[in-house]
Amino acid sequence: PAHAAQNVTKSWSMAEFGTPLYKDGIDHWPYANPDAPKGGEIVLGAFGSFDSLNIYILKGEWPPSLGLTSDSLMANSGDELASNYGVIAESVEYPDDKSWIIFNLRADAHYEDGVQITAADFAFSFDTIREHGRPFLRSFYADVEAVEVLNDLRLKFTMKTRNNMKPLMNVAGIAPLPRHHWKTRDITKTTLEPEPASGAYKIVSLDAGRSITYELVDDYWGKDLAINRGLDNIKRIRFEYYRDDGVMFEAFKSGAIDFRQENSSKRWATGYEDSPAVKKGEIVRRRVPDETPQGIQAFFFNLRRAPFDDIRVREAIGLLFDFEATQRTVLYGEYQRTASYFPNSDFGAAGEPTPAELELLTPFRDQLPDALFRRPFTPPKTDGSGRIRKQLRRALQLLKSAGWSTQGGKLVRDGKQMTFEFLLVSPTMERLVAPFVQNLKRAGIEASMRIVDSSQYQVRIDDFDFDMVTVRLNFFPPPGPELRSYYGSDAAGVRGSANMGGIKNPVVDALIEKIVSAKDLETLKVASRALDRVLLWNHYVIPQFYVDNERIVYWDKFGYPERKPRYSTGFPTTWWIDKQRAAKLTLQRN
Amino acid sequence: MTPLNRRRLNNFRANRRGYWSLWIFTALFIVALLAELVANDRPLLVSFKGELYFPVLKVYPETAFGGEFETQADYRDPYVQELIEADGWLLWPLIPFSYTTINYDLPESAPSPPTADNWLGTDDQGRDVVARVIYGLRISVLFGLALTLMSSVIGVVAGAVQGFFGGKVDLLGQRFIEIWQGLPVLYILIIAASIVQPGFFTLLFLMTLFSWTALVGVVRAEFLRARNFEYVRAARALGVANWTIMFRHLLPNAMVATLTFLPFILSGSVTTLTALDFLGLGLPPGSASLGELLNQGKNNLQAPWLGFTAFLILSIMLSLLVFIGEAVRDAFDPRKVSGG
Amino acid sequence: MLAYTIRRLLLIIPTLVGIMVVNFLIVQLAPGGPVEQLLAEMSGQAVEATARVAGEGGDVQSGGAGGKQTQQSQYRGAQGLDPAIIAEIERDFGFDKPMHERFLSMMWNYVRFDFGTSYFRDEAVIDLVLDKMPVSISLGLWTTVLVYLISIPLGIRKAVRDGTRFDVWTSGVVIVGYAIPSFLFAVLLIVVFAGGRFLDWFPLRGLVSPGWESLAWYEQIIDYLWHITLPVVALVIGGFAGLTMLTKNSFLDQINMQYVQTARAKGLNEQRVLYGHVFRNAMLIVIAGFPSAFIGILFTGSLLIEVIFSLDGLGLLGFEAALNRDYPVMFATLFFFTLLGLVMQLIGDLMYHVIDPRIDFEARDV
Amino acid sequence: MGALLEIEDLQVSFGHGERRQDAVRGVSMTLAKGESVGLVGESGSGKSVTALSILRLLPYPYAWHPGGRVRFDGVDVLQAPQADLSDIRGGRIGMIFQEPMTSLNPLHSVEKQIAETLLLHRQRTRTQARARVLELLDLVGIQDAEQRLDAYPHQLSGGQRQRVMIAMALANEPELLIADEPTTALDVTIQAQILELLLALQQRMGMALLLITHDLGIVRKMAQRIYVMHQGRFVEEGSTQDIFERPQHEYTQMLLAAEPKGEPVQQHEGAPLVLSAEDVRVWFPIKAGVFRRTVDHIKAVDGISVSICAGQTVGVVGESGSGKTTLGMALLRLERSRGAIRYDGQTISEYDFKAMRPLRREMQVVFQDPFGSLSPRMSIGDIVAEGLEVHKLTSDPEQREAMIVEALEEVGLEADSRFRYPHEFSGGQRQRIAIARAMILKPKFVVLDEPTSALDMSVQAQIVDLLRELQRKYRLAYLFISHDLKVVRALSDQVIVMRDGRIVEQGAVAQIFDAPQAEYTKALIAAAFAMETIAAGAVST
Ligand SMILES: Nc1ncnc2c1ncn2[C@@H]1O[C@H](COP(=O)(O)OP(=O)(O)OP(=O)(O)O)[C@@H](O)[C@H]1O
Ligand SMILES: Nc1ncnc2c1ncn2[C@@H]1O[C@H](COP(=O)(O)OP(=O)(O)OP(=O)(O)O)[C@@H](O)[C@H]1O
Ligand SMILES: [Mg+2]
Ligand SMILES: [Mg+2]
Repeated sequence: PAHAAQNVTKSWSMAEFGTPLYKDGIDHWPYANPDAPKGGEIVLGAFGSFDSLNIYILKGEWPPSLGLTSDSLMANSGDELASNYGVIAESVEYPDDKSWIIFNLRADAHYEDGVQITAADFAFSFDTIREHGRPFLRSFYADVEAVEVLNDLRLKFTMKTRNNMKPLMNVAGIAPLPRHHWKTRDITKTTLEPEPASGAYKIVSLDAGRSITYELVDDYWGKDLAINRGLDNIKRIRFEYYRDDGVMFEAFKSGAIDFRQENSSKRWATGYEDSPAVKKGEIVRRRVPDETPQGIQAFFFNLRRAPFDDIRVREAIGLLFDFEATQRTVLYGEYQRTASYFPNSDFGAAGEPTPAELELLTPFRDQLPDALFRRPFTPPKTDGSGRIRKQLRRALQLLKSAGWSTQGGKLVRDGKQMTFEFLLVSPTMERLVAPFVQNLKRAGIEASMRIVDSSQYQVRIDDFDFDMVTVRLNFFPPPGPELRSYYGSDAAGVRGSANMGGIKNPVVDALIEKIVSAKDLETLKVASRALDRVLLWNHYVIPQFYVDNERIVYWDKFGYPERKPRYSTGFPTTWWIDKQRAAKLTLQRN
Repeated sequence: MTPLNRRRLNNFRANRRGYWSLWIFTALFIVALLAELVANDRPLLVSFKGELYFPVLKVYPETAFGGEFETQADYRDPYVQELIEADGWLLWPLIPFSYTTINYDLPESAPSPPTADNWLGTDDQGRDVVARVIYGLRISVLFGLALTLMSSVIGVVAGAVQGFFGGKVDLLGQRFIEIWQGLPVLYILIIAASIVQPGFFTLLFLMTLFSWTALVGVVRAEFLRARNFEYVRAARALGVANWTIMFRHLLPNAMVATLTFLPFILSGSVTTLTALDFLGLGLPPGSASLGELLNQGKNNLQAPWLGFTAFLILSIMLSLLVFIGEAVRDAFDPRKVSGG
Repeated sequence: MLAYTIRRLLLIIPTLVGIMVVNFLIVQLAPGGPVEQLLAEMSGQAVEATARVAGEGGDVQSGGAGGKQTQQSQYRGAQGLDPAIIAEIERDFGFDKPMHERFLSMMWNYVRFDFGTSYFRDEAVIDLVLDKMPVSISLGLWTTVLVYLISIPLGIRKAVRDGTRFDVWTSGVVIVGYAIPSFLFAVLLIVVFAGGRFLDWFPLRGLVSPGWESLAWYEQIIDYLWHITLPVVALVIGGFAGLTMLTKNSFLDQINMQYVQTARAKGLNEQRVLYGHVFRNAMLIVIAGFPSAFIGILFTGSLLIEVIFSLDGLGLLGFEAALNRDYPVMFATLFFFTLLGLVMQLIGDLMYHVIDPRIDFEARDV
Repeated sequence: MGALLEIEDLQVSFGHGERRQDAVRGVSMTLAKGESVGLVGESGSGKSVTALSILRLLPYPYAWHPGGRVRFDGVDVLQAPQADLSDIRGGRIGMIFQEPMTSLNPLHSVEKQIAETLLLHRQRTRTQARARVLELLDLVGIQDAEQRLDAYPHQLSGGQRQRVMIAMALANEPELLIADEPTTALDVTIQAQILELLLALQQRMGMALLLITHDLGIVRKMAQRIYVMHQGRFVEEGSTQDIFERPQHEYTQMLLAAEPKGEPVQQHEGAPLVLSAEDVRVWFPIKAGVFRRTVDHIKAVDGISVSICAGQTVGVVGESGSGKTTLGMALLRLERSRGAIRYDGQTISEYDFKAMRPLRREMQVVFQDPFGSLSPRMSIGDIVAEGLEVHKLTSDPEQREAMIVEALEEVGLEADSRFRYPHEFSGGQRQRIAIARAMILKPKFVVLDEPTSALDMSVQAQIVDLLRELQRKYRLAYLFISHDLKVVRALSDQVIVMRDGRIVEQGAVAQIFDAPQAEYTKALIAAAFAMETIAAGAVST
C-alpha cells in the first residue's frame, strides 16, 4: 500500500546500474556452447582442508566448490560485473525507491529429491543467516529490513535503505535451504551430510578433508533454462585436497589433477619447462586476459606518524621504490604497475583529467596540487637497471626541501636519522621489500622489516601501530560506500577501520559522497576518477602492481567455447571433455 | 705439559679425522669472522687522487670521489667506479657482494643459477649465495656455539644436581622442569616479540630459556646411575665436596650423552633460528643465516642450488663437529691409547 | 619404590595444574586472540597457519581475497565490524566472563573429561584428536620402530669397529641424513617417486586410498604400507644420527669394562657379549629415554611431513590451533599430552630402576 | 701324555712406540691333563696378563703379542677363529678373575650369570640350569642359595662375589681351570672348602689347574709344579717340593723368606679413645614384587659395639658375608646405620655429609674393591693427590708432586705410574694405590678392608711394615679387616670375630688365637692351622 504510488519495475533481470547486457529471450550465453558434449570425469586440486558442508555458520571449514550444488534466486552473467538474471526466480519486481524487492519463483524448480523449491525455503535461508549466520554473512545482509513469504512462489524483501540497488542485488544471490531436510537436523551445527542439491551438481561422495566428488543431477530441473544451456558439461568433478601447494603442483604434473590455475609467477615462469608432458604438449599452458577490476595493492604510509605526514617525504620515498628493477629481478616480468586506486577497471583515472572531472575538482583547487589539473599521474619509472640515480636525486631534493639533510651518509633531521619499519604478515613480501629497503638505505634512510603472525598483525593494524604496511584492499565494482571506510576522514579515527593509513582529506570525503550518491554509472565513474586523482597526487600510498591475466594450465583433454566470459576463465562450467583429445592423451601417456 | 695431557693431545691427534676437522672448522670460522673482508660490496681499498680510502671500514660520501650525492657512495654503481678509476683504482674483496647486495645484473629473475659472478647462484632476492653463506655461517655458528654452550651448561648442571642429590631436589626439580617444558613457547615468543625488538642477544636469551631442558633428562639418568659407584663412595670417604664429586668424578663418566648430543644441538640451533622468523622474532628479515637459506631452498625448489648449498653447509658443519667430538672423546678416554 | 611411585602419581596433579595455569595466563597475555584471528580471516588478512611451512601458493600479493570473488569472500573490507557482532563473537567464545572463571570452568570440565569443542570447527576436541590419531600413530610408530631397529645395531657395530672405514662412512651417511632438511627430502621423494617427472611409484597424499574400506584385508595392509612409505622414509632419515652416535658412544664407554671380559671368558660370541651384556649397561639412557622420544615423534615431530603428504595428524592440529588461537583445542591437547608425557616420564624413571637395580631416587644423606 | 696347554715364548706388550710396556717378556710352560701348576711371583710381574693371554682376553689391539704361541689341546689360541675360541672359553677352560668385585656384570642377577654359561655350553633347559646353579652355589658355600639367586652383585659381599665367580668358572667342569687369586676374599674355612672342591674336581674329572696366588700355603697344598715369575719372565720352575726346599733364584728365595712377621706395635697405656660405637646396626631391605616392597631385611650388621684407641689395631675376622665391610663403612658413616658412633669425643652418628667432611682427613679407608674405588678417568697422581687438595694440605704444586711420589714409592710403586690410569695396573698395584691414597693424608683412624689380599708375600711384608711404621710414628688407629690370620696376628692387638652380623668373640689377639672360646673361632683357627699342616703334609709326601 505504501508503495502503491511508485513505479514498479518487473523484469527477468536487473543491473545495479543501467540495464543488463542481455535481454530476455536469449538462447544461451554467448560464451557457452549449447552443443557441448556432456559426460566425463575430471579431478581438481584444492588447497587446505574441509570439515563441514554448512556454509552458514561460523564453525567449520567448507569446500568452496559447494557452490556447484546450489542455485540462487538470480545469477550474474560472466560478461558483467553487477547484473542478475533469474534462475529460480522467474522475475523480480521492485519500486523506484528500491525499498523492497519481490521475487516470483519458477513453479518447476525443485531439489534433486523432487521437492519443490518454495519461497519459504528462501525465508528460512535468510532467517538462518540472521540468527546463526557467520558475522560476515550477517553484515552482508545487514541492509535488509525483513523478509516476507507472500505465497509459495512469491517472496518479498524490504530494505532499510532507499534508492540503493546494492542490497537488492545482494539478496538476489541467496540460495534456498531445503526446509524438509533441515526440519530434522540442526542448522547451527556443522555437518558432513549433503543436503538435497538445488543446483546442477550433487555431492556423491566425500571424505572429510581429503576429497569431495560432485556429479551432475540426472534430471536437473534447470538444465533447459537459457542461462544454463551449454553449461555444466562435465559429468563428474572430484576435488582432492592438498596441504602443500608444491605437492599439489607435483600432483598436477603427474597427472593426478587435470586443471590448474597458476597463481604463482615463479612457478609459471620456471615450474613447467622441464616437465616432459609440457614439452610433448600434453599439458597446455595458456594465458587468458583477466578484465576483473582489482583492489589496490600498495604500501600504505601511516599518515598519523611523522615524517609521513609530509607529502614531500611520501613522494620521495615513493621515488625510491624501483618497480621496474623489481619486476625484472623478482617478479618474472609478470606484473603491471598499479597507477590507480581502481586498477584494471575504468573507474580509475586515465590520461589527463577530462572536463567532467575538472568540473568536479575545480572547487577544491586550492586544496590540491597544481599538477593534478594538468597532468596524468604516473608512478616514477626507472630504467630497470637497479641504479636509480635520477630518482634518488629527485628524492633527495624533496627530502631536503622537507628539512632533511645528509650527515655521514645518513638522512637526518634534528640530529635523528629517518627510520621506519615495514610491518609484514606474509613472508613472501620480503622479496619485494628487501630491494626497497636497500634503495632507502642509499638515501640514508634506515628502514627495517618486521614479519608477524596474523593475529598480532591484526592487532597492530587495528591499533594503527605501524609505520608502513603493504595491503591489498578488496574492491567490489562499482565502488560504493565502502570507500568511506577505506579513505574517509571519519574512519581514520576508528580503531580497526580499513582506513589504516589515516587519510583525512575533506576533498576525498566530498568526492566519496559524490560517488555514493551517484545516480548513474557515468556520474559515478567521473567521481571515482576524480577521487583517484586526488588520492594519487597526495601520495598516500605507494602503489604496487597487479596481474591482468589469468594463467591456466591443463592436461590437453578439454574443449572450450571460442569466446570466454569477460570476467572469468569459464572453467569448469563452460568447458567440456573433448573425447578425441582425451583418448589421444590416454594413448600417449601409456 | 704433564705426560697425561700430552697423552690426551696425542690421542686427539691420533684421530686424524677429528684433528683435521678441527683445523678445517677453525679455518672456516675464521673466514666467516672476517666476512667483511672476504665478501663485501665495498672495496677493501680505494686509491683516489693519490689518497687511500678504506671503504670497508669507513663511510665515504659519493662527493668524496667527485660524485653528486652526500650519501654513502655505491661502489657497485658503474658511475662511481668510473669516477674513481678516472684517477685511481679500487681493490675489491674476493667476493664483491655483501649479504644484502642485490645483484641487478642478472639475466633473468632471481633466483638465478651459478655463474662466474655468483659462484653459487643468487637467492630469490638476487643476493649472492656465497656471500650470504659466509655471513650466515658467522651468525649461525656464533649463535649455535653460544646457545649450545649456555644451554648445555645449564642443562648439565641441572641434570647433575637432580641425579646426584636425588630425593626432594630431584622430585621438585623435575616437576619444575616439567612445568617449564610445558610453557607455551610459541606464545611467549609472540609476547616477547611484541615487547622487544628481536635481535641476536634477545634470541639467544629466549632460546636458552627453552633449550636447556634438552640435556637434563639424560644427564640425570647417568648421574642417578653413576652415584652408586664405588669410587664415589671412595671420594666421599676422602671428604671430597659434593660439587667436586659431581664434576670431577661423575661428570667425566657421565658425559656420553652430552658429548654425543652437542654437535646436534649446535646444528639444530641453526634451524631453530629461522623457525622463529615468521613470528617476527627471528633475526630481522634480510639477515643472512643458514636457516634462512634453507627456507629459501624450500620455497624455491626450482632453484636447487639454494637448498643444496644449505644442505651441504649444514652437513659439512655437522660432520666436522661430530668428528671433532669423537676426537675429544678419544682424548679423554683413558682406555684409548694412540698407536704412535 | 611403591611409595615413590605413589608420590609421583600424586605429584602429577599439581604439575598438571601448574602447567595449565601458566599456559592459561601466558596465552591471555599474547597479543591477538581468537576474536582477532576471526576478524583477520574475515577481512582476508589471515595467512593460513600452514602457509609458513607449506609455502603460499600465491605471489607477492598481500592478504585480501584472491582474484576470484566468491560469495563467501565478499566481506566489504572491514567497514568497521559492528561492535555488536564482535561482542557476540566474544560471547560465543566465552570471553565475556572474567579470566579466573573461565579457567576454573575449563579445569572443572577437564576433570570430568569434557574437553569442549573447537572455536573454529564444530567438533568436540576429543573427536578431533581421535580423528588425527591414526596418522600420528602410524607415523610415530613406524618411525620409532625403524629408527631404533636400525640405529641401535648400527651404533653397536660402529662401536665395535670404532675408527675403521666402516665407522667413517656410516657416520657420514647418518650425518648427511640428519642434515638433509626433512621437508626438502620429502619434496625430493615426491618429485622422484610420486611426481610426473621420474617415477610414479607412490601416492602423493593421504594415509589410505579412497575406497579403502572395501578392500580385502591384505589389500588394505598393502595399500596402507604403500601410502605410508614415503612419509615414513622422509621422517626417518633424520632420526638415525643422534641415536646411532649415542649408541656408539655409550657402547664405547662400556666395551672395555671388566665384566665384558668375564662375559667373553664364558665363551659367549661377540654378538651375545654385545647384546646380552653390554647392551643393558650401555642402553640405560637410550631405553629409558624411549617413552619420551616416542611422545616427541608422535606429537610434534612430523608437522612438515604431515603438511607435505596431506596427512592430518596431531602435529598439524596442535600447530594450527596455536597459530589460530583455537584455545579449546590448544588447551585440551596440551592437557592430554602433558598428562601422557608426565605418565611416560614416570614410566621412564621406573624403567631406570628396572634396567639398573642400583638406581633409586632417594637422597643420599651419607 | 700330550700336554693340554703349551705356552711357547709368550710375550705381551701394551701400547706402541714410546709408551710401549712389555708386561710379559717370553714365558713358556706346559700343563698336562689333570696337572696343577702354581704361578707365583711379585705383584705386577705379569701373572694375570699371562693368564688372560691363554684365553686371548687382553684388550686388543692395545695389547699385543710381539711373539709366542699358546696352544690348548692343539688349537692355536692366539690365532684361532672366533667360533673355536667361544668353544674353548667357558666350556673347556674356566677362568676365575682376580678381581671378583668388578668382574661380574652389575646388571645381571647371580642366577643369570651362572646359568648363562651352562645354557651356552651344555644345552640345558632353564629348570635344569637352575638346579645346577643352586648346586654350584651350595658347593662354593653360599648359604641360602635359593634366596641369593635374584641378588645383584652389588648386594653381595666381596667373598660372595668371588664365590659366584668360582661357581661360574666351575659350572661346566672345564678341562682347565685358570684361577687367578681365587680365594683372596674368602675366610679360611670357606677357603679350605673351595680348595677341597677343586681337588675333588681334579681327581674326579682330571681337571688341570693353573693356580695364580701369592698365598704360598695354598700353592704348596695344591700345586705339583711351580713357576716363579719376576718382571715378565719365569725365573724359576720346578716341582713344588724343589722350589720350596731348594729355591735357586734369589727372588724365589726372597719370596719364600718373606712373611709378615713381627709383633703389633706396643700400645701406650691410657691411650685416648679414637672411635667407639655402640650397638651398630645395618639392615638391608629385601624387596619383592612389582613395586619392590620391602618384605624382609638382611641384617648385615646387627648390634655391634667396638672401641679403638689411638695407636691400636683392631682386627676383624670372620666368615665371608658376615658384615665386616658393612661394619667398616658404617663406622665411617659411609653406610646408613643405627646406633651411636663417637669419634674423638664427637657423636658423629648424626652428622650429615657436610659435617663429616672435616673429619674425613682423619678417618680414612682402604676399600676391599680397589679397582672400583678408583675413578676410571683420573690419573693415579690425581687420585692420590685428591685428598691433599680437598683438605688443603698443600698448595705448592712441587710439594704436591713430591708427596705423591713419596706416597707411591712407600707402597712400592714407581713414581712414573702417577701419569697412568687405574686400569693399566695389576690387581696388587691397584691395591697399593688405594693404600697410598689413604695414607698420604696422615689420618688418625683407618679402616683397612683386606688391604693385602692381592699382594705377594714380599710386598705384603713391605706393606705391613709400612703400616706398623706409620702407626708407630703417628699413633694411628686401625680397623683391620682380613681373612689372612697371619697378617691379623702380625698387626692387631685386639681381634673381633664376626659371624652373621654379630660378634662371636672379642679379645686380645693372643687370647683369641691361642685360646679361642667360641665354636666358630675354634673352627676358624683350626682351619687356618689345618691348612698349614696339610700344606706341610703335601711337602713331605
Ligand atoms: N646393598 C646391599 N643390599 C643387600 N644386601 C647387602 C648389601 N650389601 C651387603 N649386603 C649383604 O650384607 C652381608 C654383609 O656384607 P659385607 O660386605 O659386609 O660382608 P663381609 O663380611 O665384608 O664379607 P667378605 O669377607 O666376603 O667381604 C652380606 O650377606 C651381603 O650379601
Ligand atoms: N691395560 C694395561 N695397560 C698397561 N699396562 C698394563 C695393563 N694391564 C697390566 N699392565 C701392566 O702389566 C704388568 C703385569 O700386570 P699383571 O696384571 O699381569 O700383574 P700380576 O702379576 O697379575 O700382579 P698382581 O699380583 O698384582 O695381580 C703390570 O706392571 C701392569 O702395570
Ligand atoms: Mg694379577
Ligand atoms: Mg667385605
